[in-house]
Amino acid sequence: MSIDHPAPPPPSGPVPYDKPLALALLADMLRIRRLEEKAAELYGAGKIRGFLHLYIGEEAVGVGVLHALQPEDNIVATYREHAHALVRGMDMGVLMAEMFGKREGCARGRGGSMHLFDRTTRLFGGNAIVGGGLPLAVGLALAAKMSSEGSLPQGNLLSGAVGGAVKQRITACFFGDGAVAEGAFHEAMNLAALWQLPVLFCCENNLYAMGTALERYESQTDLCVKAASYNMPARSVDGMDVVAVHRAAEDAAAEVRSGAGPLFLELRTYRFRAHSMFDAELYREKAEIDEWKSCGPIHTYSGRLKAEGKLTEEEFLALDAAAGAEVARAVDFAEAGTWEPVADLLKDVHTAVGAAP
Amino acid sequence: MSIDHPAPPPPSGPVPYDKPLALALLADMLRIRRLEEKAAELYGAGKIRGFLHLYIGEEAVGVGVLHALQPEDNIVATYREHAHALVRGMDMGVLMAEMFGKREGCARGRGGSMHLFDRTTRLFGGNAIVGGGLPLAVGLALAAKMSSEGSLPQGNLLSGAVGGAVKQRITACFFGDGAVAEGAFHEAMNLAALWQLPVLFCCENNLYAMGTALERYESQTDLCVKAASYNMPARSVDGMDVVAVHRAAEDAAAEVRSGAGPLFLELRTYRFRAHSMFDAELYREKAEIDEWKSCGPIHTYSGRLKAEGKLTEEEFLALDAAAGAEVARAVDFAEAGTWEPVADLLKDVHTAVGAAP
Amino acid sequence: MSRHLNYREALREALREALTVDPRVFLMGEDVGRYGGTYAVTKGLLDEFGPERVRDTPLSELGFTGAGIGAALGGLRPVVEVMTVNFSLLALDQIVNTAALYHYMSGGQFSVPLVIRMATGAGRQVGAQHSHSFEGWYAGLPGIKVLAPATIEDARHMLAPALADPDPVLIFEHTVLYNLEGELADDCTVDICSAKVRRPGGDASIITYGGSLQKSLQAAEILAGEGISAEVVDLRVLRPLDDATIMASVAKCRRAVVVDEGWRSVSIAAEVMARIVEQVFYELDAPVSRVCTEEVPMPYARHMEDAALPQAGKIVAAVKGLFA
Amino acid sequence: MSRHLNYREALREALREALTVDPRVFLMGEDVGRYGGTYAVTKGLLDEFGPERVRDTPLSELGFTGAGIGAALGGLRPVVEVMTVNFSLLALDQIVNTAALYHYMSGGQFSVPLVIRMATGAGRQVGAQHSHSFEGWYAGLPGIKVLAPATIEDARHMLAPALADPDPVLIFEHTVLYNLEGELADDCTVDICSAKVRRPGGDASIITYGGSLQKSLQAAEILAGEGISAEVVDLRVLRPLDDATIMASVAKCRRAVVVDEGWRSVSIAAEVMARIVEQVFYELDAPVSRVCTEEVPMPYARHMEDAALPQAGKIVAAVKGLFA
Ligand SMILES: Cc1ncc(C[n+]2csc(CCOP(=O)(O)OP(=O)(O)O)c2C)c(N)n1
Ligand SMILES: Cc1ncc(C[n+]2csc(CCOP(=O)(O)OP(=O)(O)O)c2C)c(N)n1
Ligand SMILES: [Mg+2]
Ligand SMILES: [Mg+2]
Repeated sequence: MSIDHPAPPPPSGPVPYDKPLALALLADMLRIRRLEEKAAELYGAGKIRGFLHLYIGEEAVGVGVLHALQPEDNIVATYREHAHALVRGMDMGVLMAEMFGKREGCARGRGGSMHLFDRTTRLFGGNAIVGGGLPLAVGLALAAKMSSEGSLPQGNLLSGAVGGAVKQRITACFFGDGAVAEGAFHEAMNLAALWQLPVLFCCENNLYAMGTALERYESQTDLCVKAASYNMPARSVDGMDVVAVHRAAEDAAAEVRSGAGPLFLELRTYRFRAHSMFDAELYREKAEIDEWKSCGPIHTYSGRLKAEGKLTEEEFLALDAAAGAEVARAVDFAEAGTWEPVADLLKDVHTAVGAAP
Repeated sequence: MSIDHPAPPPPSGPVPYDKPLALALLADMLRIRRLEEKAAELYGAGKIRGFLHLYIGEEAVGVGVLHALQPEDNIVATYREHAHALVRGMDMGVLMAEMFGKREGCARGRGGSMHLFDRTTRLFGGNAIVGGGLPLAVGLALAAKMSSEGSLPQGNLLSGAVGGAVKQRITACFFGDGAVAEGAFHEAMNLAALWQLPVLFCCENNLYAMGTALERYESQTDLCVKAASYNMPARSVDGMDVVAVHRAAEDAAAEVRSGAGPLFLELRTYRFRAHSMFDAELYREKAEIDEWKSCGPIHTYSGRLKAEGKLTEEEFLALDAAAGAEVARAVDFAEAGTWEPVADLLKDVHTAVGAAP
Repeated sequence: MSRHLNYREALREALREALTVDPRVFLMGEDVGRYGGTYAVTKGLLDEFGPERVRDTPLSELGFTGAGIGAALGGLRPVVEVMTVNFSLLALDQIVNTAALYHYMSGGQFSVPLVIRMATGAGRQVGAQHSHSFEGWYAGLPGIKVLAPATIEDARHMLAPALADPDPVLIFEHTVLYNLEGELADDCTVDICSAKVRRPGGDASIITYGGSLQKSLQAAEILAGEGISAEVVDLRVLRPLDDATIMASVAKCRRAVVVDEGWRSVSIAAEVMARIVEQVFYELDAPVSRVCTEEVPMPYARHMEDAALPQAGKIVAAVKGLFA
Repeated sequence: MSRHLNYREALREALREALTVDPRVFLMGEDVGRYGGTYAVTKGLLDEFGPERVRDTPLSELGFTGAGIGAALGGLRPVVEVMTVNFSLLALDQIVNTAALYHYMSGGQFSVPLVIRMATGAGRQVGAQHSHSFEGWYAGLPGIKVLAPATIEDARHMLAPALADPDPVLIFEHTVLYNLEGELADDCTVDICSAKVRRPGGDASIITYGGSLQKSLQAAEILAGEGISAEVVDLRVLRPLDDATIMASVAKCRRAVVVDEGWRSVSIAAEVMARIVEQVFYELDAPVSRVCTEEVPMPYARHMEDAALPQAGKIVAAVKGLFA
């Protein structure tokens, strides 16, 4: 049986990190995996509703990139953003409560799975319009650039100054391969490159936009060529390898932060699950999924760590158990959560007068 | 004084055409020039109103491309489309009447200068939304391709079969450099390339979008690189040279007609007049305009023809006089035209029942 | 004779019939082919008609909607699917500035025989960006027609006249209706110009459309139990509105409530109310009232979404309010 | 003390002041800089404030409007100019799906203190694609505010409170007003929450806004000559509507005409009529009526454009119709 999209060889080679970082990356991938497996189960049980998009298979991308960023950086994500919220530091219980629609959720239960927001970690959504986050990221970067260049008092910016010294805040914008076809992508890329804004464009290329494979909707499937058409540097990275992603993201973030302008990272990955909970997966072969699963980001990475002696099976099991326990606590928290009173329906349509925007 | 956008060297070299074609190209450029000079005057006199965009300086582009096309081809143009309507075969009187807002105009006076339409010559507007014509052209080409491939009876298509044999109809889509920044450009380019549609994309790059110079709004000013990012072949042509434009367009049209998919032509030109009648031209140097005028398409071309002995001064004057006389007749026709009765205001909001669409 | 089927199947049958009887018809949209349609409406049609006639598109709402307009101008009969009305905002420029204006602006030379289908509405907890009801905006546009099939019959039979129409026709399918089941008479035909009384009554008119029809019928049933005979008018066609049917009902009942899932302000409900005032003011025994969606971005949580939307209970209360 | 200036100058002064007093404010849009603004509103500001604060953008309405939202979220106070409301359709997705929903959808965490200015309306023979009045669509959107300055005073003073507002505010400037001249009192201030009676009267309310205010005042003048005292209410704020001022006028006059340059169906006029019915039905001595633009794409020819638009004559006739 021929496979439309062959998987890359499983990632290999040394892991150039000390143990704490090496395990932190693994731990976060496990946390995402366990959280989402649970979410799928809870969807079946009717606890989570609406659209639910899982990141399973793509963990190396979010974990690798987000570990390369600073707390003051901005994050813009899509409807497939549990990983981003979690790694960025959102409490898992708060995340789960949001998916339950509870008042204790990050958005008081108003957003749900697709609309996770977190002011403290500068997560600007959770956008369910494909491509919709790209212009937003450009604007966030413009604000950061204008303020870091001193034309503006840093203190005026959301959440205050970035440390004491003027330090460039960058904006990481995550979006899928499907978004590349949208006009919003084109307009945002041009603006960012034209104005040399500190945006790190992170294209999570999982080769499909819902049921349509990349080559069936893009006339040019090499997405780095797209970046070139905006005079923007671009790199393609094996998104199944958390080490490759993390290193590429560190380099890229440093360049962007240095004022070199925006940069485009193509992170080649694969979604192991259906697009959402309504997808019969008529459009791809089981064999293709299986082949990609064989280079799954968690087991290949943990295998490498073990081979290098940086991880024991006990440590792995402990991390996994911790993730499982965290998920269980999160579910308990969400279950114990409360429903926003119906009387509050109209609250927050507008910003309350006197609130600091 | 330094000039932001230096003009190319004036076009030179032999004109590889027999006399009738050589003079036809000149005659059409003169017709456009005289028509538009008159239009500017009539605008001042209040006979023409609304927005009026002149093509003066860019004549070689429209004339060169349109002479390379067939009557069965589709044309999609912008608000700067007097040339396209005229060269395509619209009667100058009808065109002028439209600009006067008279019932005898091509669109009964409803469209005005920006919205010239002509069913018989397959001119699909006259679109005043920058980039708006691009998706339309893709669809027209899709219809042409689906019917030429025999899946559809040709007779069903607008204005009937193309000759006896099945022959590929192509769609020439004109748009400005400014349109390249619009999402519509990106989406249309991708669709045309993905589906290998017979579209000839004709970018009239006059280096400015209103008052904003290309390098001030595009991060990548080589527009052919943009086409590459859709896997589409592209060529850049001296749009001040009607010979270069015509030859490039002939080759391009033949390729597109042969089924090779879409093609992108960048036609580098310059507008000698203001963007519209409301433009104070604060954004460019007079010296720059003068430099470009020195390689103006009409006098350089007529100079070459004279040098080759293909044109005498008398012939030139005769062609110019004929253009002038045609303009005078057109003005008379428009003046003698009638006003659409106010009672017809609501006519044609919908297609009359029974009309063949 | 009649058959039992659901709304989704009825839509699919209509599409299959159109593809079969007219070689100019083709479908185009995101995931209409291999995926089988987001709401499974087009499932199976790719296998039956092939990729030329059932075209998956890139995520380019503006581009492929515009391409549909061009294809219509070029002599085809495209049926463009925009996944939901929310995403149609990205295509709006082409729908307004090209499709709707084209015939008039060209002095009657060109027509755009295009059909655009889209899902609309809330009720499935899909949040603020996926739960809009913008059909009211479209209903205000000269040059197009706007349909809102709310029954199996309309789902099955509105497409053919829409395709026969020489101008752009937009069809809004409320997502909660896809699983609606019902009987379809073999010999039924429908028009795309009239409103229809779905339940006759004499005391109050409930004027509605789309996803609110079932709720209105429930409300009428409840009201009947309380001795109020409500007449339910299904607008069906949101542009042009069938004033005659609306006014006949209101003039008869002398009281009316308009039910519309759009946000209250500047809504179809407002328009119907304005027309009632213009045309049958002196027949009214009480102010016309309306039940619309509360003016909030749609919340995700079920109870909040329920609270934001029109519901049978609110309709009942509004009708009773007419007698206060 | 007062000064004489025109609407365009008043807008420019407001922008200059905003740029001067708040370093977070910047302007962004097509040709706002070097060209001097399509309608010359921003002329000179580039020289005064430099290219960082007066930013020319590519032709990318969706992109730069979205960037404005992002910049607002990032702590700046952008004033985005969309050249005309027609082109705002290209940016609508960002305005609706991001700007308007953001505060609510994020559970109140983030606000979008963005101002978007755009030109609207017809009357200059610029044809079907450049003559729309879509402010009614925006007026139906929860999460934003919509202003329509129709006087020199409002042109000069609405911007500051709009910028002070923590949420998105859209400002619609009717193109025929740019050359309007008038006196501006030195000490005047305005709010962005109330409608205003521009001419008091007692027999009929004429409720209007934007480009139709002058026509309504002319109509009132003509009517006065014929013994009918019309009160002209300028809505000023299209969202949220100031029901109290509207209803006070209608309750007093007992008759009302709504004048709105939008197309008739599903318009602001319809909304005002619906609210009048809901709130002061029993005070009415005649059905409310409206004068709107005819439902056609705007024709180019002057006499046809005139015929399509609301005019003083039509308003006079409508008011007299209330007494028939
Ligand atoms: C503008 C818009 N069009 C369509 C959709 C429906 N939709 C949601 S996700 C999706 C696929 C997006 O694919 P991609 O960008 O590759 O991201 P992935 O889901 O693969 O992570 C589609 C079509 C949408 N949400 N927004
Ligand atoms: C979508 C849109 N945005 C803005 C405008 C206003 N506008 C009209 S022409 C023009 C400049 C277009 O430049 P270009 O595409 O280079 O064509 P040119 O006028 O130079 O021929 C602009 C900004 C418009 N008509 N449509
Ligand atoms: Mg994808
Ligand atoms: Mg140009």
